[in-house]
Amino acid sequence: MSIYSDKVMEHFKNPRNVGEIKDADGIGEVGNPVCGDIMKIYIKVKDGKIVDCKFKTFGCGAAIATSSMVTEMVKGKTIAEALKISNKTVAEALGGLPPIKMHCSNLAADGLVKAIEDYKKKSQSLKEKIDIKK
Amino acid sequence: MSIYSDKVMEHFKNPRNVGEIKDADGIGEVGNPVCGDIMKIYIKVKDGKIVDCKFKTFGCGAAIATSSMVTEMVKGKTIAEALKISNKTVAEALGGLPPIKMHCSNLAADGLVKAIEDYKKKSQSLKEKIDIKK
Amino acid sequence: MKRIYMDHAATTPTDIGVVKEMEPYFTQKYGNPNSIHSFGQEAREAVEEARKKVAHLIGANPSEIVFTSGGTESDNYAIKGIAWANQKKGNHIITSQIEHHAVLHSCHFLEKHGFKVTYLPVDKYGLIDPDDVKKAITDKTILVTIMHANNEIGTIEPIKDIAKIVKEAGIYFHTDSVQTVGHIPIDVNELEVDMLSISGHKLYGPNGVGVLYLRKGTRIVSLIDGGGQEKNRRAGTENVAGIVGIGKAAELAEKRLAQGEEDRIVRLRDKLIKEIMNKIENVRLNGHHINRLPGNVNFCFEFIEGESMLLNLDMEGVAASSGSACTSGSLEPSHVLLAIGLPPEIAHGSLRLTLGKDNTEEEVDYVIDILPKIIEKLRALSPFKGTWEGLN
Amino acid sequence: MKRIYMDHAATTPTDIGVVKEMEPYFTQKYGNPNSIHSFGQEAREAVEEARKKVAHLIGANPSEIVFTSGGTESDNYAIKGIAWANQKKGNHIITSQIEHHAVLHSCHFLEKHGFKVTYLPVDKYGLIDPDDVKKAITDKTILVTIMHANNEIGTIEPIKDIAKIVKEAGIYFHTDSVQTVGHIPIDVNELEVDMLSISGHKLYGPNGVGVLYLRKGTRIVSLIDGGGQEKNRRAGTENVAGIVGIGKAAELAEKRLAQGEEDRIVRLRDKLIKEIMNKIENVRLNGHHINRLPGNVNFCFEFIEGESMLLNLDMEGVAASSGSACTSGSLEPSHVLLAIGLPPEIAHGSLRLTLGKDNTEEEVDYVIDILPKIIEKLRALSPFKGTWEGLN
Ligand SMILES: Cc1ncc(COP(=O)(O)O)c(C=O)c1O
Ligand SMILES: Cc1ncc(COP(=O)(O)O)c(C=O)c1O
Repeated sequence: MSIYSDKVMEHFKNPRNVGEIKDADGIGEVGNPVCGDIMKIYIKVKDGKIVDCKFKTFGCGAAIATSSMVTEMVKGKTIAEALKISNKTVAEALGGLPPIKMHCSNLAADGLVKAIEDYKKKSQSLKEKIDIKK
Repeated sequence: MSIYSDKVMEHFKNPRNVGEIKDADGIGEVGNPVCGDIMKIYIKVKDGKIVDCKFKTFGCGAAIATSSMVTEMVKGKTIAEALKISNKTVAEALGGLPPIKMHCSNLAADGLVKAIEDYKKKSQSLKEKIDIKK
Repeated sequence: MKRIYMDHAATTPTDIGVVKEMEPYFTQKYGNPNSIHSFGQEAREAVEEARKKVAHLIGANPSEIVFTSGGTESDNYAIKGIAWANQKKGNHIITSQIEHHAVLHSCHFLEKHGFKVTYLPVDKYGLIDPDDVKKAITDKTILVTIMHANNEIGTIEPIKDIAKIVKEAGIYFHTDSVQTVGHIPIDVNELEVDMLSISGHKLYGPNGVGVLYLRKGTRIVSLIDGGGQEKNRRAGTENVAGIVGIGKAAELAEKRLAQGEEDRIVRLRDKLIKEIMNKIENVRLNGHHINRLPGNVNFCFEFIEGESMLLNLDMEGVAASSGSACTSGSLEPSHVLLAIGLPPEIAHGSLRLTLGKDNTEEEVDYVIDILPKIIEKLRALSPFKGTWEGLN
Repeated sequence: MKRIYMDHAATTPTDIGVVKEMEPYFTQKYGNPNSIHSFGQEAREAVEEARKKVAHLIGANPSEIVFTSGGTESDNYAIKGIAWANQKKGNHIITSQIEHHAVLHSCHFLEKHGFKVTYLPVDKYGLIDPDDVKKAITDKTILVTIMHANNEIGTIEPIKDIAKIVKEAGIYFHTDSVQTVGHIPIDVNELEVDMLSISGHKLYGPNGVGVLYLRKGTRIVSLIDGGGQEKNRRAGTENVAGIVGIGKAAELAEKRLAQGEEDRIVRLRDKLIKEIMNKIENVRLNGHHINRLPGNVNFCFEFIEGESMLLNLDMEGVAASSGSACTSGSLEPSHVLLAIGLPPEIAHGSLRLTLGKDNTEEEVDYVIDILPKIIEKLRALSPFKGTWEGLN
């Protein structure tokens, strides 16, 4: 018996893709330590596809499991596809979350979006830099 | 286990001196059917002594037991001695009554007093009658 | 001596199946359901399972079931909770003169705090006239609370008709269903009630646990504040074993009802009533003949007092009760018996025998046999002789 | 897997001796103690016997013991009851910021009804300064309610000193003693309290039963109205089995205290504290070092969150708790940890281990062994690396 589904507990026990990506193409951070949740999502992009994704999370079981899940869901996806992942689809992929957790700890997809935005900004400025050089 | 002492229950189960005295020298009635207690005490007096005493009671266990007890206590006593019997001494003779019963159902001694008053009045008027005749 | 329990309206024995179900929650699955560890979560699961069972018995949604400490708390919660939460809308409450003290005294409390209460009368059978409810409603009325069945005289009130009137007026309706749930079929949606009180120990569940059915959307303030238990509707660590117990009791009650237990008890009740009325003079049946709780028998025997009957019955092994004040030490007899118009001296002679699932016909026959002798014995002690006019 | 329960502040298992004592009152001696027949009277006797036992544990007179449905109800009753009964004298109440929600939310309720409440701060150990109480008293103050020991951080308050001040001012004093009764010696006359709350399930008794000690002469209004049970102080059919249970639990607690159980637990507690502080970095002990409940251990581990610790401990068979909001789904962490001055991010990393009578040194050693590994594992997941300044 647990407050979480088996799937959540499985991800919590064996979180996938824990860590940082040193030369990440995008980094997204959501949450607030004051609220008890901080998630940091790292992505590596190649030819418009997310080829690697890692996370570090300070938070409860739901925060850790959703982080783990989102990194797993996103790998191999195009940016456009990745942007379709929402907090809700992450929760669904985990077999649901307790109602009280849906809002406070289910932020991983937001973290991913932020990582993608960061990637876009970086590649934009990189492009700009290259444009300027040209 | 009972709300009453063994002594009370014994008197309740086997009430002494139940009944009426046809040619009673004094009859005392206390209580009120509205309150759930009516006691009627009959006495027979000879040479200043109470030689017989009977009762009829409408009421709870305490009412019946105290009625029974007072009839037993009073027999053979002089009028003066009988007047010393109080509701409290009746309750004590019964090994005590539950606190809530001390006031509402513990009236038998009052009934006795009324019977004695009745006797006094009767013998007074009898004396007066004799006096008049004389 | 064989002991015969016929005081099921006062309390019922806890079903052995209920006790069995409760046992693990004392020494094994003893977690606090609010704890996230496995001890806590197995307790949580048990609580939610019980909630479903109680909900099922009365046709409610599990989320509408709030566990309390008993029928009295449920009544207090419903009445005071609605009053405090809706005082801006109005300060008038309608109830009846024959409610349980849990309802009446909650109303008295509110009267001290600026609320007005109408106490509707009943007819000689103890029935409330729905028309009286209608007439009593004002634009200040925020709550009507009328019991489903009376605990003393067993009369079942026309709750459905009353509810219709109350709902049409857009007012909250509460019913004290402590004596009916588990004993007759009940559906909260058919009855159209917003709130309904249940007590564990009246339906073969444990003591110290009850339920307030609280229709979704009901605007109420909690009676007991604290931790956020029961979705902020009733604070305090859940009485897990007790809740499991009332859940199981609900399940078993549903089964019994489906098996026609109600009819069996009605048959015993009617035999008891008929035979006693035949055998004893100067007796009257209190309450309604037909709209009556299956197990309820309530007589008044003239010229004798209730407690003395109870003691004699107890000496013969039979447990019963009385509306005589002497059982409680006050002078006023039962407010219910007075409300149906009995003079106090008659009300003092009341005897209530309430049958339950374990009573047999043999037991009923035994009571039919001994009761007349007891009445005779006590009448021989009584100063009244077949008439109240003048003592003999 | 061996399961180790270290969440005794949340709830305790019911002692097997307690359960044995309760059993007959479900299916055999099931009478309603207000009934005069023998079923009722044997229940009545059991209730009064239990009352004596509880009274004895705290040095009270049995008539001053009122049975309730638990600690939460006792707190609500004391606070709201004194408020309603004494509102003509004044409308001011003093309490502390670290009280249980049963106290705080009762105060919030009263604030909506015209009462003013002062919430006293505490120092970094969670101690209330009796001088602060003195300063807060006004001529409108009718009640001071300060807990005996805090349920989260275990700090034992200087109740005796506070009571002296409060009594001198002629004001009622209530203490929430839910975490202390049965765990440390208590005498209501030595403490000079007027009211004291007890909860059955915190001292190896059953859930759903509690006590309010109510000093003779205390002017109070009941919280739950109805039948005249508990001498008109708490209505509702008595939870006989529960009351018998808390009575037995009180008796057993008294025995344990006499046998020095307190010292044994303190020794285990101190070992656990010392070893964990030695083995793990960036940890702090919450609460007072000496004025502390025998079984209470409360740490904050930086950079990780409480619930994730609990889940990991649970996976290793250990039941514990946390003041992290994540266990309750809100965002704010424990008001107690904030009141002792912890920043929210630190408060989120709290872990409470509360030892009980059945915990062994072996179990403590096991926790000392596994906890550092869990902390290490979670910190490896954490974006913070040994500092809160900037993420790594
Ligand atoms: C009609 C009715 N309402 C309320 C109650 C109170 O229930 P409880 O004893 O569970 O507090 C009772 C029984 O005592 C009852 O018969
Ligand atoms: C200090 C304190 N007060 C009150 C309570 C409430 O007690 P109960 O759970 O019996 O309602 C608790 C425990 O939850 C507590 O620890």
